[in-house]
Amino acid sequence: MASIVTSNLVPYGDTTGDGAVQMSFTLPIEPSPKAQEAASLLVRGWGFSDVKVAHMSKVGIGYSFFVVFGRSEKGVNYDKVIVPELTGTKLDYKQIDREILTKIGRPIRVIGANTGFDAHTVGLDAILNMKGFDGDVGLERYKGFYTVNMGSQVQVNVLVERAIKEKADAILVSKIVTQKDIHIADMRDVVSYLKKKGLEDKFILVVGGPRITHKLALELGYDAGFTIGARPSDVAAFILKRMLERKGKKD
Amino acid sequence: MASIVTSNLVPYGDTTGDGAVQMSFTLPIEPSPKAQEAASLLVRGWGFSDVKVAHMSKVGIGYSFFVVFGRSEKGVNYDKVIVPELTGTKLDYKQIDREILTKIGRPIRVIGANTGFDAHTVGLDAILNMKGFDGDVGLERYKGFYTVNMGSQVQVNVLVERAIKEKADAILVSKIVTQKDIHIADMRDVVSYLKKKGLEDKFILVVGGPRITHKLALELGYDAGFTIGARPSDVAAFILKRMLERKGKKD
Amino acid sequence: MSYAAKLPLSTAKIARCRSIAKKIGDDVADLVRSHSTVGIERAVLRLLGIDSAADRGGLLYPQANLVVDQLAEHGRLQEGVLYWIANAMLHTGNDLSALKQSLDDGLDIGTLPERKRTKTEKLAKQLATRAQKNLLERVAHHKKSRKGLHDPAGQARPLLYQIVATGNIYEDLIQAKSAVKDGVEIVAVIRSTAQSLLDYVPHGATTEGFGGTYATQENFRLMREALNEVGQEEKKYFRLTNYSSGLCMAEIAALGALEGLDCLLNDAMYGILFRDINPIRTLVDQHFSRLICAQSGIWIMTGEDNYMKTTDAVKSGDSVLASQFINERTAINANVPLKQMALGHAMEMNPEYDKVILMELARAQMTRQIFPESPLKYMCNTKYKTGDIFTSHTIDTVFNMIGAFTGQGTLLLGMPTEAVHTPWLQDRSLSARNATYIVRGAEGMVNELGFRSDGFISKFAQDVLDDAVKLLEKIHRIGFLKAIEKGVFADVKRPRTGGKGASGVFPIEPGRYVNPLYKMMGSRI
Amino acid sequence: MSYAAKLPLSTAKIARCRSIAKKIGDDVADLVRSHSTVGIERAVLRLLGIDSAADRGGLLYPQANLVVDQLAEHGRLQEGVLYWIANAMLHTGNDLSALKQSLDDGLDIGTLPERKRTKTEKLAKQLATRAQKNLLERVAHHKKSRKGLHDPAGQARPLLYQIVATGNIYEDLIQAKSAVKDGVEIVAVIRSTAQSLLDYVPHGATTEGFGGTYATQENFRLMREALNEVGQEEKKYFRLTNYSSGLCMAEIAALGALEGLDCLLNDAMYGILFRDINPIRTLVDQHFSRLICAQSGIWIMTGEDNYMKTTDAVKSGDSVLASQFINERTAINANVPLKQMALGHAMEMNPEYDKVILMELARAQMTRQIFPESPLKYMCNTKYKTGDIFTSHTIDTVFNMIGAFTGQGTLLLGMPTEAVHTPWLQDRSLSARNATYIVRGAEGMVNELGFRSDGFISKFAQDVLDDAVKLLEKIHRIGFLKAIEKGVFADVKRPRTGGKGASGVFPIEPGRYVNPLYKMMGSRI
Ligand code: B12
Ligand code: B12
Ligand SMILES: Cc1ncc(COP(=O)(O)O)c(C=O)c1O
Ligand SMILES: Cc1ncc(COP(=O)(O)O)c(C=O)c1O
Repeated sequence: MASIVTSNLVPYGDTTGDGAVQMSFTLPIEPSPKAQEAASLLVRGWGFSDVKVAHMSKVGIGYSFFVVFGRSEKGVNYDKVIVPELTGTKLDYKQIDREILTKIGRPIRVIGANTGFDAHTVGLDAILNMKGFDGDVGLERYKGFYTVNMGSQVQVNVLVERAIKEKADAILVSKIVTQKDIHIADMRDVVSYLKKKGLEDKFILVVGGPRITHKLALELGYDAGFTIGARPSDVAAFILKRMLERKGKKD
Repeated sequence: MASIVTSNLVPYGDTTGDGAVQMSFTLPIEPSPKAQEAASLLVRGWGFSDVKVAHMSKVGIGYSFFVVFGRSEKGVNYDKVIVPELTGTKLDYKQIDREILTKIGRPIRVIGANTGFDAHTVGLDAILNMKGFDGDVGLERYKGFYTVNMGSQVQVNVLVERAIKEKADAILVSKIVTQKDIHIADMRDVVSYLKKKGLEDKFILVVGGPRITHKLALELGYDAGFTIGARPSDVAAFILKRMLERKGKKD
Repeated sequence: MSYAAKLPLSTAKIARCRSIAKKIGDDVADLVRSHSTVGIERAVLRLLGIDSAADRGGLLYPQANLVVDQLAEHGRLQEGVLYWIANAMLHTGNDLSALKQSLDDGLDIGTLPERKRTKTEKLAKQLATRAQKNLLERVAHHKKSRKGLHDPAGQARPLLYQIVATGNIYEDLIQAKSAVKDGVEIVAVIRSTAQSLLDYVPHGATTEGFGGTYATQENFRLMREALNEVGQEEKKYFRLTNYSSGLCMAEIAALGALEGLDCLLNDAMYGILFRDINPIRTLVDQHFSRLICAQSGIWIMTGEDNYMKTTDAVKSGDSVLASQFINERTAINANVPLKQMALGHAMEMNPEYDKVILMELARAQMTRQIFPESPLKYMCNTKYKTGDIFTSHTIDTVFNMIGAFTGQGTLLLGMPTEAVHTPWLQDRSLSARNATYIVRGAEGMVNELGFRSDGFISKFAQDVLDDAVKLLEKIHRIGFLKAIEKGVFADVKRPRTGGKGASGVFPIEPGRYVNPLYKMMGSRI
Repeated sequence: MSYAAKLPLSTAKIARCRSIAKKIGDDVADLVRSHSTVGIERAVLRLLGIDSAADRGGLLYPQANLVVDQLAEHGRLQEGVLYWIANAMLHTGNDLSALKQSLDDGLDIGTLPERKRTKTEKLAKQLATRAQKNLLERVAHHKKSRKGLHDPAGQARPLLYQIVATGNIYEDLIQAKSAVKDGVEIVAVIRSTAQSLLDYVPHGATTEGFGGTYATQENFRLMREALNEVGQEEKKYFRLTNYSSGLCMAEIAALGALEGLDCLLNDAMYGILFRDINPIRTLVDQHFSRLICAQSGIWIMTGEDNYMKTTDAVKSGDSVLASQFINERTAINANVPLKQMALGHAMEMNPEYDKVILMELARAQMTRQIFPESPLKYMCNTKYKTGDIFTSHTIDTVFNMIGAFTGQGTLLLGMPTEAVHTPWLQDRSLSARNATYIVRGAEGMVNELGFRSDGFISKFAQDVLDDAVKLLEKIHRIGFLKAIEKGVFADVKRPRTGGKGASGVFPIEPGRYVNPLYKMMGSRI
C-alpha cells in the first residue's frame, strides 16, 4: 500500500494517493450528451484526470446540474503550510479568573458588537453573555471581565465612542454575513476608523465569525480571529494573554 | 446582468458568469487550522479563486473531510464541443415493428449478455426482456426481434459462439461494474476476440451501462453505446437503422 | 396503552390561552387606537396611487415619503395624510391625478392653508373609498389572471416554499422560475440585509443587494409577471411572497397587495426582537398592514420560528406558542380570517439531542392541532446547520418528513448550503427534489399515524401547552410591552421607548385624525 | 378510527405460513440428507485445522482443496473426508499434525489402502469431536476478547452496518477502523466480484480485488484484529461480517467461525438466483454452513433484499416474505436460534411512487411484527439511486427513519455514492453521521407510534401477507425446486440441474458416509 506523501498531499478516496475529488456545479445549458461532454471537458480542463460525470439533471429552465468525480495529482506541500495558530494553553474559566485577579488585578473591560448591518448576534452572545456556548460559560459570568454587549447593527463610530467611554481594553467584533465579502469591508472599516482616530493601538481587537480565520484577522490588523466552534474560554484566555503581554511591555 | 458566454462556458451559482463550484474531498490528516489552510491552498492550487473552506470534520482516524466552494474563470468552449450523438427519429415499438416487417422482412436476431464477471442483469433485462423499462416494452415483445438473453457472467467466447449459432445480427453487451476500469477491459475483450476470429464486421455491436457513453463505445469499436435512461425502443430504432444501412450497402 | 390520531391536549387549556391572548390583544388595541405612524400614512398614499419617486442625489426617494415629511415638518401629521391630500385638492381644485402631478412638480402640501374641516373630511372619506376600490380592483385583476390554473393549496400535502436571494432582481427571476419548474409552489424574495431598517421603500428594479433583493413595487411586479408566465405554461398557480415586517410594514403590505402578492412575512415581534424596531411603532404599523392583507386575501406569515434561533428550541416551545396565540388575536382584530394566518414555527432543535425527532414531531403536531385552520408556516432547521452540506440535506429530509407527517401548511424548505451562502440554483433544485419526494411519498400519512396517549411525544406536547398557559398569564399580568422588555420572547430584551423608527410614531385623537380606511377595511379596534 | 401499536395482521395466516414453510423445509431436508458436496468436505478439513496452501503457478491453492480433489479423483468422496483422514492416520500412524505435514509434503490420501471400517469410523468420530472442540475453543477465545466491552446490540435502536470494499485488505483496515470510529457497529467486508464462483477460498492477505476484497482466513484475522484494537479504545464491541453464500458457503462459515466473525451473509437462494449456482449444491452447503454458524453464535444474514432489486419492490413483498419463512425454517433445521437469524429485506421501492413512504413503512413494520425475535437485516435503497449523491443521501435518511421507527435489528446503511463507486472514506463517514443522527433522534419512537387499523398502511401489509400465504401454498404445491425453476423468486429462473458447482455435489448413503459433525452440531435433519 502506498504511503502518505506529505510533500505532495493529495485527497484520499479509497486508495492512498488516489487524489479523489467530488464536485458539483450547474451549467447554463439544457442537459444533453453534448452538455455532459462539456462538463467532462470542463473538469478535465481544470486539470483533473479520470473524470466521471456521475449525474446530469435538468434544473429549472435552461440549466443542468452535474455531479462529477475526478482525481488530481497536484497536491499541496503540507510540510510547508504555515498558518498562524491561536495557541496558548487551554484554561478553564476559574483558572482564567484567578489569573486575572492575581496578574491584572482588576476586571478586563470588553465591549462587543455586530458592526454594519449585521444582525446575527447568536455568535457574539455565545461569547459574551452569561449563558455561553456549548457548556462553556460566557465572559459576562467571569469575575475577571466587565462586558458590554452592544448587540446588532452597530455603526463603527458608535461602537468606538462607547469603547472609549467604557474604558474598554478590548473590542470584540462579530461578522456573520459575508455576501459579496461585506465582512471584509466591515472589518476594514473598524480598523481604518481607529487609525483615523489614532486609536489603533489602544484596544485589543478581536473578531469572530464563521468565515473568519485567524490568518485573515491578522492580515486585516486584528489581534485575533475566531471561528466556528470558538468558546468563550478560548477568547478569554487569548485576551488575558494579550493583556499580560501589553503589561509586560509597559513595565 | 451579464449574459451567458458559450465560448467560455463556466458554471453558474447565483450570478451569471460566477463560475461557482462545490467540491468535497478527504485529506489524510487530522483536522486543524493548518489542515484547513492546506485544503484552501490545495483548491487554490487547482486554479480556483474565492476559495471557501465551508466545512472540515474529522473522519475516522487521521483523516479530515472538507467541503469547499470556489470559482473558476476557466470555462469550456461550448461552441466547439463535438460529441457523436445517437440521433435518429424517435419511433415507438409499433412503428419499429412495422418498419422491420416491411423493410427487413424478417425478425432481427439479437443476443445479449453481461460479459466477464458482471452479474448486473437489470439493465440488460430492461432492454431485452418482455417487461422493458419505464413503460417502454422490451425487445422480446417485438414481433420484429428474435432475442436471446444469456444473462450474467458470460465469457466472451461463449457469447460469440452462441451468436454465430443463433445467426445473430447484433450482439448486445452490458457492462455495469467499472471498478478499476474493468468495463473498458471487458469491452475491449469482446472486440479483440471478434477480430481474432475475423468477425469484426459480422455483428452490429452495441454496449450499454451507466458509465458508457456513445463516444467511448465508438472509440472502442462498437456501433453504439447506451447509458442511463436508455429505452428499448431507442436501442431497437438504432439497430433497425444500422440494419437498413447494412442492407443499403449490400444492395 | 392507547393510541389516537391526536395528541391528548386539553381543550380547556387551549381555550384558556385564547382568552388570555384576547386580553393581551386588547392592550395592543389600545396602542393602535391612540397612535398612527409615518409608515401608515405613507401606506395610505400608496393605496391612493402615489407611487412615483424623486431623484435625490442618486437615490430614488419616494413621493410618499416626501409628502409625509412635509406634513411632519409642518406639524400636520395628527390629521393624517388623507385629510391633507383632501385639503390640497380642495385648495388647488386639482383632482387626484392632477395633484399627483403637482406633487411631482414640487408642491408642498404642508404649507397649503387649511380649508373647512367638514368639507375636507368628506373628501377624505371619498378618497378612502377610492383607495379601497383601487385596492380591490387590483386584487380582482390578479385573481382573474390565475383563473383556470391548478391551485396547489387544495392538495392534501404541504406547500413547498423557497426563497430567492441573489440581490439582483433579474437573477432572481431566473432562480424563481427555475424553482417553480422544479416543484416549488411559493417563492419568497428575501430582502437585502437591513432594508427593514430603511424608513422608505426603494424604487424601481434593483440589481444590488446584500443577502437579498430590495422589496420594491417594480421588483414585485417583475416577479409576479415571471411566475405568471411559468404558471400559464404549467397550468399551476405559483404564490409569491415578500417581507413586510420592518419600518415599512404597512407600506409594503399596500404595495404587495397592489402587485398581486399572495403572502407577506408580517410580524411586529420580528421587527422588535430581531431588527430592534421600536415596539409601539411596529405594533401600530402591523395592525394597518394586516388590514390591507385581510382585504386582499394575503396570507400573513408570522415569525415565531426566529425565536428558536436565539434560544434552545427544546425550551422555547412555550414562548412560540404564546406568541402564536397573540398573533392570532391581533390578526383577528385586523379582520384576518384564520385561513390567512400562516403562523410560524420551526424545527430548530439541536440535531444532536437524543430523541430530537420525537420532540420535533411532538411540537409540530401540537401546533397543527391547536391551529387547525392555519396554513402553518413551518421552517426548516437553520441554526445547527454547518458547512457539511450533506448532513444539512439529511436534516432537511427529516424536516420535510415531520412536516408531511403532521400536515403542516407550508414548508419553508431548507437548503444544503444554509450555513454557507444564500442559495445557488443547484441548492434550490436539490432542496425542491428532496421535498417533492417526501411530500409525495408521505401523502396520506396524516391520516395513518396515531400517537400513544401516555407516550413521550404526548407528554412533551402537553408540557409545552402547560408552560404556554403560564407564560401567557405572566405576560398578561406584567403587560405585553413589559414582557418584551423583560426578554420573554427569544431571550431578547427591548425597551418600549427604544429601537429604530420611534420618531415615526405619533399620538392621534379621535376628533382630529382622519382615516376611514380602518373602519372600511373592517378593523375590530 | 382505531389506532394500535401493531398492524392488524392475522396470527392465523402467519401460523399458516410457518406450517407450509415447515413442509418446504422438509423438501430441502431430503436433499440435505442425501447429498454432500466438495464444499462441505473442505469445511470439515478447515475445522480440523487443515489451512495451509500450496503454490500452484503463482496461485495459492488450499490444501483442503487438494485433499478433496485427491479423494474425488479416486472416487472416495462418498465416505466423506473424515473417514479418509482417519484412514490415513491409521495407515501412517501419524497424529493429525504430523499428517498435516505429510499432506503439505505431498501425501495423497486418495491412494492409501483402506483400513478396517469400524476402527476408521471410530477415529473419524474422535476427529469430529476434536474439530468441534477446536471450533468451540476458538469461539470462546473470541468471546473472551470482547469481555468488558459495551455491546451495542443491547441498545434500543438498530445496529449500524456498513461495507468496506477497497479490494485491498490494508486499505480496508483503514476504512473499517474509521467506520467504527464514526459510529458504525457492524463492518462487512464485501468480497471481490465473482469470488463466490470460485470453488476454493483464496489464501493469505490480499491486495487486489474488483469491487471488493477476497474473503480469506488471513484477511478475516487482520480485520478482526483491527476492530478489536479500536474496540479496546472505544470500549465497545464491533461486529465483523463477511459473505459465505457461493461455492464455498460451508468453508467460509468454518473460517469465519474460527476467526471470530459475528455475522455471515448466508443464503443459498442468493447463490442460486444471483450467482447462478446449482440449487442442490448450495442448499446442501447451506445446511452445513448454518450448523457451523449456529454453533459459533454467528448471525446468519439472508438475502431477500436482493429480490427487490430485480423486481418491482412494491409487488415482490410476498416473495420476500415467503422466502423469509423458508429461510427461518431451514435455519431452524440447522439449529440456528431465532435470535441469530438476521432475515433480510430492503427499502427498494421506486422513490418516485406516490405514497412510497407509507408502503415502505408498512412492509418494514409487517416484517418486524412477523419475526419479532430476528435481528432483521434491513437494506437501504440502492437500485433507484443515481449519481445525484445529494438525493441519494435524502433517500438514505428516509431509510434510516423507517428503520428506526419500525425497530429493525440492523440497518445496512446507504451511501451517497451508491450508484457511482464502492464507497470512499468520506461517503462512509457521511452515511454514518446520517444514521447516527436518525437512530439517536428517533430512539423510543418504536413505542410511540400507532397505526390506523383500517388505514392504507395496515391494508398494504395485510395484502402482502395474504399474497405470501398464496405464494407459499403454490411453492409447496409445485415443489421448491420447481418454483425456483419457474422464477417465483426475484423473477429469475434457475433449473435444478444447471448452474455453477453442480459437479461438486455427490449423493451419500447412511451406511457409507461418515460425518458425525451433523449430529454433534445439532442438525435436526
Ligand atoms: C440565526 C440566523 C439568523 C437570525 C439571527 C438572529 C440573531 N439575533 O442572531 C435571523 C433570522 C434574524 C437572520 C436574519 C438574516 N440572515 Co441569517 N442566519 C442565521 C443562521 C441560521 C445561524 C447563525 C447562527 O446563529 N449560528 C450559530 C452561532 C453560534 O455561530 P456563529 O455565528 O458562527 O458564531 C460562532 C463563531 O463564528 C464565533 N463568533 C461569532 N461571532 C463572534 C465574535 C467574536 C468576538 C468571537 C470571539 C467569536 C465569534 O463564535 C461563535 C461560537 O462558536 C445562519 C445560517 C447558519 N447556519 O450559519 C444564517 C445566515 C448567517 N443568515 C444569512 C442571511 C442572508 C440573513 C439575512 C440577510 C436574510 C434576509 N435577507 O432576511 C437576514 C438579515 C440579517 C442581518 N441584517 O444581518 C446568511 C448569510 C449569507 C452570507 N454568507 O452572507 C446565512 C448564512 C443563511 C443563508 N445561507 O442564507 N439570520
Ligand atoms: C442491483 C445491483 C446489484 C444486484 C444485481 C442483480 C442483478 N441481477 O442485476 C446484486 C445484489 C446481485 C449486486 C451485486 C454486486 N454489485 Co451491484 N449494484 C446494483 C445496483 C444497486 C443497481 C444496478 C441496477 O440494477 N440499476 C438499474 C438499471 C436499470 O440501470 P443500468 O444497469 O444502468 O441499465 C440502464 C442503462 O445503463 C442501460 N444499459 C445497461 N446495460 C445495457 C445493455 C445494453 C445492450 C443497452 C443497450 C443498454 C444497457 O439501459 C438500462 C436502462 O436504461 C448498483 C448501484 C446503482 N444504483 O447503480 C450496484 C453496483 C452496480 N454494484 C456494485 C458492486 C461493486 C457489486 C458487487 C461487486 C458487490 C459485491 N462484491 O458483492 C456485487 C457483484 C456483482 C457482480 N459479480 O457483478 C457497484 C459497482 C461499482 C463500480 N462502479 O464498479 C455498484 C455501483 C454499487 C456500489 N456503489 O458499490 N448488485
Ligand atoms: C416575520 C418576518 N419578517 C421579516 C423577515 C425578514 O426581515 P428582514 O428583511 O429584515 O431580514 C423575517 C425573516 O425571517 C421574518 O420571519
Ligand atoms: C445473502 C448474500 N450473500 C452473498 C452476497 C454477496 O455475494 P458476492 O460476493 O457473490 O457478491 C450478498 C450480497 O448482497 C448477499 O445478500
